[in-house]
Amino acid sequence: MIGLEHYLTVAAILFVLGVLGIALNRKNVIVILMSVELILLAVNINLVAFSSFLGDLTGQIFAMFVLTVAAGEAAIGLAILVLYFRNRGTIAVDQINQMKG
Amino acid sequence: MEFPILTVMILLPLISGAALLLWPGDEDGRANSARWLALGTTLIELVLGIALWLGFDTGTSAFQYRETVPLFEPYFSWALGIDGISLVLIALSVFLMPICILASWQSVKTRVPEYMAAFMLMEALMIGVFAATDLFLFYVMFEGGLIPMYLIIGIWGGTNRIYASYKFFLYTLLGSVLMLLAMMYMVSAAETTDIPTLMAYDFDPQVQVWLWLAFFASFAVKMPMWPVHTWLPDAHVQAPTAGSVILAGVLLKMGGYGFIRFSLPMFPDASVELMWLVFGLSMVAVVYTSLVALAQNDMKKLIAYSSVAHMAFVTVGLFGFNQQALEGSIVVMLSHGLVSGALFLCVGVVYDRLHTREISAYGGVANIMPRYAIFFMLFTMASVGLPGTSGFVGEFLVMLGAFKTSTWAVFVVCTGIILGAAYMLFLYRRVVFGTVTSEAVAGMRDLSVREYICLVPIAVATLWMGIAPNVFIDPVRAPVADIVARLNAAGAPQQEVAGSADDVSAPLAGAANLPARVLGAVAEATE
Amino acid sequence: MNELVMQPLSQSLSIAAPELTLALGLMSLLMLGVFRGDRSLVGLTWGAVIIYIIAGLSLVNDPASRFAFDGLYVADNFSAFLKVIIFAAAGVCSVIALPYLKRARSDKFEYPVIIMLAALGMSMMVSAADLLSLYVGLELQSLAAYVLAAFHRNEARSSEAGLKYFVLGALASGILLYGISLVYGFSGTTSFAVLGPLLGAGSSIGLTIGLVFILAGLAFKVSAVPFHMWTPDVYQGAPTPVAAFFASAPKAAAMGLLVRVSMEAFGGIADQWQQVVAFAAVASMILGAVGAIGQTSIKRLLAYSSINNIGFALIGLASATADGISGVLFYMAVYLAMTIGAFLVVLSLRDADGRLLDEMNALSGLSRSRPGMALALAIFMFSLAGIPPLLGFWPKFSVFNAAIASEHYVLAVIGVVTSVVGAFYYLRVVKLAYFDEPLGVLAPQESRINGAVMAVAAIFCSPIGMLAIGPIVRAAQSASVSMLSF
Amino acid sequence: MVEAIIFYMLAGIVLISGTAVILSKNPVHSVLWLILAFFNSAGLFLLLGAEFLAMLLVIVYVGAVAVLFLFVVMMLDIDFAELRAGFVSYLPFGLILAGVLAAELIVAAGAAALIGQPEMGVAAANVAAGAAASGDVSNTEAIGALLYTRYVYVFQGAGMILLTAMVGAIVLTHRQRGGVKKQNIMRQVARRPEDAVRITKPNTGEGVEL
Amino acid sequence: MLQIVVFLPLLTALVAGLGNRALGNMLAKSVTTGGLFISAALSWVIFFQVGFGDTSYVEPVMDWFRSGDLDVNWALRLDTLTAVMLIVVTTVSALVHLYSWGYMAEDPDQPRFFAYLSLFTFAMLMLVTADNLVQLFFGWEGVGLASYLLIGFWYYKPSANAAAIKAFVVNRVGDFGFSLGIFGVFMVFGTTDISAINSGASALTGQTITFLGAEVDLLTTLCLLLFVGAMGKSAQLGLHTWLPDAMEGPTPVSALIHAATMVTAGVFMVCRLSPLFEAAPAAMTVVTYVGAATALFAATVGTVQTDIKRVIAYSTCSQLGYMFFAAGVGAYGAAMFHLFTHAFFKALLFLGAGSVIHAMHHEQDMRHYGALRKEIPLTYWAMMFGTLAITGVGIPLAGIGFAGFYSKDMIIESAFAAGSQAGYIAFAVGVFAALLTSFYSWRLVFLTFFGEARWAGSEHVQHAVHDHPSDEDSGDEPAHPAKPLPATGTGGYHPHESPVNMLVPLGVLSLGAIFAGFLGYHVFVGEESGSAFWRGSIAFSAELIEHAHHVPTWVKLSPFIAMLTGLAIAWWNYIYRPEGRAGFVSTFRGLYNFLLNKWYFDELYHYVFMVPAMWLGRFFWKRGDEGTIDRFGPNGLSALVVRGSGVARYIQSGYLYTYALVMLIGLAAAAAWFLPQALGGQ
Repeated sequence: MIGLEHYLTVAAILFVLGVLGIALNRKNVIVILMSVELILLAVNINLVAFSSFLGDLTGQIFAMFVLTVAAGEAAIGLAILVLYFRNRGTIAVDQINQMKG
Repeated sequence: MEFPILTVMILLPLISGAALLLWPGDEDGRANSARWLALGTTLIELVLGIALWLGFDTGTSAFQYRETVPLFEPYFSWALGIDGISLVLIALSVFLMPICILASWQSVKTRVPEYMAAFMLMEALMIGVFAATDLFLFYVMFEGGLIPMYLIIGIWGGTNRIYASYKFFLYTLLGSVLMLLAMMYMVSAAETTDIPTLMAYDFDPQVQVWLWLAFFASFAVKMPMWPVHTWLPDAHVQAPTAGSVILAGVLLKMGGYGFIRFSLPMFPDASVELMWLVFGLSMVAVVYTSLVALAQNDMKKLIAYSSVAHMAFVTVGLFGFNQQALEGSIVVMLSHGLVSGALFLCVGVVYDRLHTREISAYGGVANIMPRYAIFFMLFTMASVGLPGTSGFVGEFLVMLGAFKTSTWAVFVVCTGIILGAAYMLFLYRRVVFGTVTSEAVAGMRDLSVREYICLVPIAVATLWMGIAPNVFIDPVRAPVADIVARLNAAGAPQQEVAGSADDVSAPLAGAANLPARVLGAVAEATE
Repeated sequence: MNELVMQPLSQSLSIAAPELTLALGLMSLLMLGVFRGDRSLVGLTWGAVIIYIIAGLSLVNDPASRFAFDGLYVADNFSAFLKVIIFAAAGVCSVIALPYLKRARSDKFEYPVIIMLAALGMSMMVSAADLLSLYVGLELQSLAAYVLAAFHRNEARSSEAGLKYFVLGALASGILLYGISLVYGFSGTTSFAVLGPLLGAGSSIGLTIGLVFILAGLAFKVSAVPFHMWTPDVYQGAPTPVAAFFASAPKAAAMGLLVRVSMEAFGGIADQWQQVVAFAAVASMILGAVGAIGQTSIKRLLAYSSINNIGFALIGLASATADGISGVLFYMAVYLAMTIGAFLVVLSLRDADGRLLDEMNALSGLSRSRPGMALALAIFMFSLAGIPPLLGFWPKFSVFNAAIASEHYVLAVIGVVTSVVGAFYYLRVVKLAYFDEPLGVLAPQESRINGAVMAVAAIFCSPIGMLAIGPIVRAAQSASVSMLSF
Repeated sequence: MVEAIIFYMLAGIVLISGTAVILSKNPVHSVLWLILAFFNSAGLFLLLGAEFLAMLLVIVYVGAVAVLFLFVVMMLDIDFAELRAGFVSYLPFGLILAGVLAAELIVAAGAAALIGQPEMGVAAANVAAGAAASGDVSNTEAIGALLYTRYVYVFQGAGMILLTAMVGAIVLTHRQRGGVKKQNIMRQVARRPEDAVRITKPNTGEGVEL
Repeated sequence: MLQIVVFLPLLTALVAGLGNRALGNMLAKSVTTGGLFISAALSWVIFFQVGFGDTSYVEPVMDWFRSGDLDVNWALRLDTLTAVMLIVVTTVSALVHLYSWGYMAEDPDQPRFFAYLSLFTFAMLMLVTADNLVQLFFGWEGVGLASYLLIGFWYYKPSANAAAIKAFVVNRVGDFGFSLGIFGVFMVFGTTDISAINSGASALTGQTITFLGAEVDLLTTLCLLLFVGAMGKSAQLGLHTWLPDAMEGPTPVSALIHAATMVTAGVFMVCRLSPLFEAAPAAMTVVTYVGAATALFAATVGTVQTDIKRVIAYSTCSQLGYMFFAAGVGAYGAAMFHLFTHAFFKALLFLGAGSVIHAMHHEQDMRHYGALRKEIPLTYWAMMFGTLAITGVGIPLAGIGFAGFYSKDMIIESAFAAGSQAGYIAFAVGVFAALLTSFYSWRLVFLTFFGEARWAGSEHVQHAVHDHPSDEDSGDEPAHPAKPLPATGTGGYHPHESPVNMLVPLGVLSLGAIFAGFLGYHVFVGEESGSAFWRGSIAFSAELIEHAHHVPTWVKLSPFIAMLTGLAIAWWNYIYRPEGRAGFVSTFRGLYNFLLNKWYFDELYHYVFMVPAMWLGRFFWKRGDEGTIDRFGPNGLSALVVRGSGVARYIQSGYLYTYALVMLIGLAAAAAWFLPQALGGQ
């Protein structure tokens, strides 16, 4: 029988992958945005797994809202990305450091 | 309801300061009106101060002129009131303020309204410090004084004013914030912010040590005591003349006032226990700073270092724990307020003419400015504690009283009278005596009428305080007696009668086991 | 199906009147804007102000029915207090942006609408009684904030700010969500009301990790160290009025949320998170103070200042007492005035050509060229530094007081010492304005309204503002009590 | 057993494609890997009995979000040759850190197994919801019932989020193109002869000032 | 009346000082001098009333200060001791005022000078009339101030300034002990009133206190502390260095302050507190030794000095030593007697020297004198009387002689009569010092008035001849301080006798030098008349006096023989065979230099105190304040903070991945922090 902990482990690894995608990637902002999606996916797996094992729908509802928000987030994120690209002509992560210190 | 004289004394300069900032007109006109307005205000304050004194009942230690408005509940109240100690210090403040305004009459040429406003703010806060009977109101006033002084040093100061102003501000701030925490603890323990109540409250002796140390951090910096004195020479050197006068005259007294108002009555056990620390630092301070003063080339720096030495007398007196020593400390504070203020004025007089504070640039001033030389001599002598001037009575009482507590402390501190004579006379000799060697000195003119008006009142006060100081001591007798009683109850060591070896105490012997006691307290507090 | 709804919708709606007002209002404004175009910006802005006022007035509600929407929403004094701050900040930040937007040719009518969306999100945040409503409110606010940060479209820095804010914000909300999922999974509930007593009985490792993640996510929003990294860059890059907004309302809202989550949902395991909050407080105070030194951009300096100040506010939370919480609220209220005032000064710094100046050097000799503004700036700086008798001292006072009362002595000592380090850089600003000579010519203040707002803020922060201590503190106390008696 | 095989297969693909997302040199490939991850996650959802969410994931995510990503990647017209998936210099440190974090999370997850089902959960407030989940109604129906009643507040909030996203995206990226002639009916209708025609009487030898 | 005596000089000083230039020289001089003569006249009246009547009272003036059980008032105490001091002070002062009319005639700053003189007199009178130790201290410091001002009167002279500061600071060292003594006295007696102290002292014999951590005998400690003050003021060995330098002041000042009055304040103080000292025998022994040592030391140094004023200064120092050892052995009456006579003949010597200097156009080096006997005969005679008095010329056993004969012999006899070891040593030293006294006094006379004129070598004289202003007025130091070898001849210079207003004081004082001893002998140190005279104002021991009067004859003769021997040596070396001196000097080069350099005290102090003080001051300033406190304190902290700021800004790299990483670190760390707790909690 596949237990809750299996799902949680998958989610945990996926989460860490997403985090790694953000923290270690230095070339491409789009991949960072995708990493964010991975994180949210991990969260959703968690929520749904819990929901299922608890027999409580709240988790699934929550996951639904996460999806909704993630869509909105993606839209905004991409919009900002486009804007940035227009201004700077690049989306390389290691060139986004006009401001520092 | 009575006339709220203390509130008026605090608010009047504030209103006046705001008014002179907003005064219309061109730059010259504003400057002029600012000067007159400031002078008028300070004179009214002086009159109010005199009225305050005249209406004061010196026979009691109770706080008088009390006003309490719960304006800032739940944190604190607008609570004012004075006892004799406050009275004399307020008197000192209002006495020096008009002189400061006059001293800046011509030497300050830029941003006069702002300058005067800063002084007005300063005056309000000084009176507030001495008149507050609410713990946090006191703190507010105490800390608030940093702002105008910071501006005074920073805007109208000398070449290295930025460094000096920062140092002044941050040094003193760092000292005070710990005190703030201690105050909070006290209020949470005693559940009142009323200073008179707290003065009678018995804190746990273990805790007292910590509270005392926190307050000490603040007052030691403010005094300033060795080794946290280094802000003072810089601040003095860079501040404009009037700034130095206020700094030396009143601001330093806040530290002493703090000790006598808070540390001693509120934490008598800790005071007794940590006496060795104060004595030790004071002893070092007197010798150390006197020697440093001896080596100075800058007039103001020399006087600044001498202030540190004089303040060490105050601390020794405060921790002498008896009537003479405590009263002596207060007299030293008053006297030092007058004398060092006057000395800074004296420096200011020649600085206005020559624009240098280097001692070597002067010499032979007596030839050119004989009247100036007389005043300078008088204040020099007062500074070295010549009997008949204010400087003597205080130092004498301090050492007389403290002798019962610690012969060592008095023995070492007493060397200050030798070294003090050495550096002050050395200064006087290099500046005033000798032959005129430089063209610039030869071109100086003697005191102007304005400068007379500045110096004569201080000279009179100095002599008055030297010849008949009882009028200045009378108000403080009763409050000091109360404090002494509390300290005695806490077991203040006093060598009273000869022959009986039991009650003879060697305070420094107690120092040996004290660190252990402090460590014990640390251990308990961290558990 | 309707048997699931325990509470009549009408009642819920009336309790949630402020949010309803904002939602309806912003949609109306949006429609108006769409039809009238960017010309309507000024009108919409003032319309927004009116809506904020109405929303604020609608805060007066019936204390008997504090929960709405089946426990997803709570209206108590705590939320009301914060909402007043939020609405005020949002209104002010809408108005003061007008001259800026016009000059930057970003005068789009959406600006007040997005601000209002953010305000709505924040309002939902502080009224959240459930992890779900928390999340939605937070995201609403965040998304609006991302847009606002990048609002100056032609400015690369603004886009960069938006991008950084977005990426890190998304990461933070991912962390937060992950934590929420764990908490939900290991407790079986998302409701604070249930979580509180549940955790009091004992916690599991999953809950603890979940708690850590939630706190981390919220720490990002309040820009507490080590989740503060976005702050300086975003403040610097974002349009100045937006930065002012970021420094004020969202900080207050996120802080409120953090407090509510900590105290209500995780109140039972306060001893666990207190240490982390205390650490974050200390780290924020130190880093904020230290990082600000040597900055050349005023906005960056203010960003570090906000980190620094959040550290102080967190002391109140770390003490986890009613006094501490009221201290936090008090802090946020006063901080709002100080920071908006300071940003207003930055907004007013323009060179002779009208270009906005952000360099510290621009402040040189301000007291000569613009004495009034310099005075205001000095008041804000001394106030931020926490020097009595300025008002900014008192929130610090109250949180330290709480720390002392709850025996967090070390925290308090570190706090006060850091405040001295902090004073160092605030003094630098005053030094520039007062001690130095003017470098160039500054353009005169172009907006009377901004000037008036600045003056009001300055008076509030000045010692005169001490008269407001009583009312604010009492309100904050009743607010904190209302939440703890939950 | 079958369930286990399916789980491991789906989970494996999710993790592999997740890894590939962040490792791909070409962003287009990343998007495609992402889509794969979504699909397999949807499979996991199905396994958990959350069919509505599984569908949602496929339709909303794969259908909209992922395509949006692709769209943007294409639109930005990035020089893919330049865009290698480079990593930062502190890669080893980052990996260790990630390992620590993953370990922590897995320990937390393992706790779920250790203590069995979190029976302490399912508080009173959720009983009704739970009943809906376990009852005779379908997953979708149950969600729907809750969504529009109990969670109407959040639902509306989500609406606001989408509104924000919409307004935000427009305000950030929408550009008014200059030089495009648009029909303005109001102006056309309101046009009066006086505006259009000017009658002048020029003298001989003098022009008309327009 | 007493108030007039005391405060009239203050009043005149204020008038002259504040009026200064507005008043004009003449008026200032007249006011001050007139005031002093009135005071002097009244003092004599008082003296006779008190000394031979039975008036003795304390006259309160006003409150000074009060603190707890300390109550200090301004009050004038009058008893025999005071009365004696009154006449000494006012008489000498009045005469010096008068003398200064002539001596200072050319000085532009005369009002200031006379104001200072009168101020000094006032302070001295306050000192001697003090009813309590604090007022005594006031006068004590007041005379110090006046001394400082007068030594530095020619403020444009660096050497005068240095001497003035030295005088003040060295006196402060004494005051340091004196004040500690006062504190101790107050601690023990609970009062500073002199009569209370004196009457309470005997009860405390043998008690101890803790002083500086050590358990010490109470009264001994107090007396020694007080005695340190006396040593400073009276220039006793160790604290004597200021006195010779004080000769930088105008000569009348030297006569008044540094010979007749101020320097005797220490003796006065010991006598004033004699009951206290009596109760502390150990302290008395110390006093004796110090006095004897000083008498010997100063006398030895005096034998080789070449500056006429310095010779007299060391002589003063030596005579003060006599007074102290007299007091030390308990012969307070003898000490006071010598003080009294010494005031006259020493003032006389100084004023005479001033007259010589005046005549020699401010030349002070005796090597440039010689053969002045004929040029300035009146001065010569005055100096002769002074010398006869100081050397104690008289007819032994017959009891007829000059002033010093009575007083000094009385001291020497008392020392012997005391019977203690200290007394015998003091006696021996006293006799030997008498020999030296005789030698240097006669040496002075011989060098100055006899032999051949050696004026030509003097720059001052040359200046005068070439009509230059004198050095003293111009403030210029000679370009080459190394004096040229004594050249013989007049250099064309004609010394002139001093004006009459300088000669009158010389005359009056000569009378004193001749008759004071004879007249005062019975009064001061008579066996019975003495105690009737002092009437308890000092611890007058009739017993001791009686013993002293009945010492063996050889004891009585010994000072006389010593005197004769000294005279003979002086005559031999300076009249009979002056060329023999060089041989002596070259034979005892080391001793000579040792004496010439005043036992190297100044050098010693310079290297032990001055140099280290300045070095320490600089060290504390540069290394302490700036190098340590500031460096590690404010500056160090701020540097640390600034460095921290650099680190913070470095971490704030601007890169997204850095930011994300920091967040992750925070997250992982927080989780790691909790994990053990949570695991443990399960």
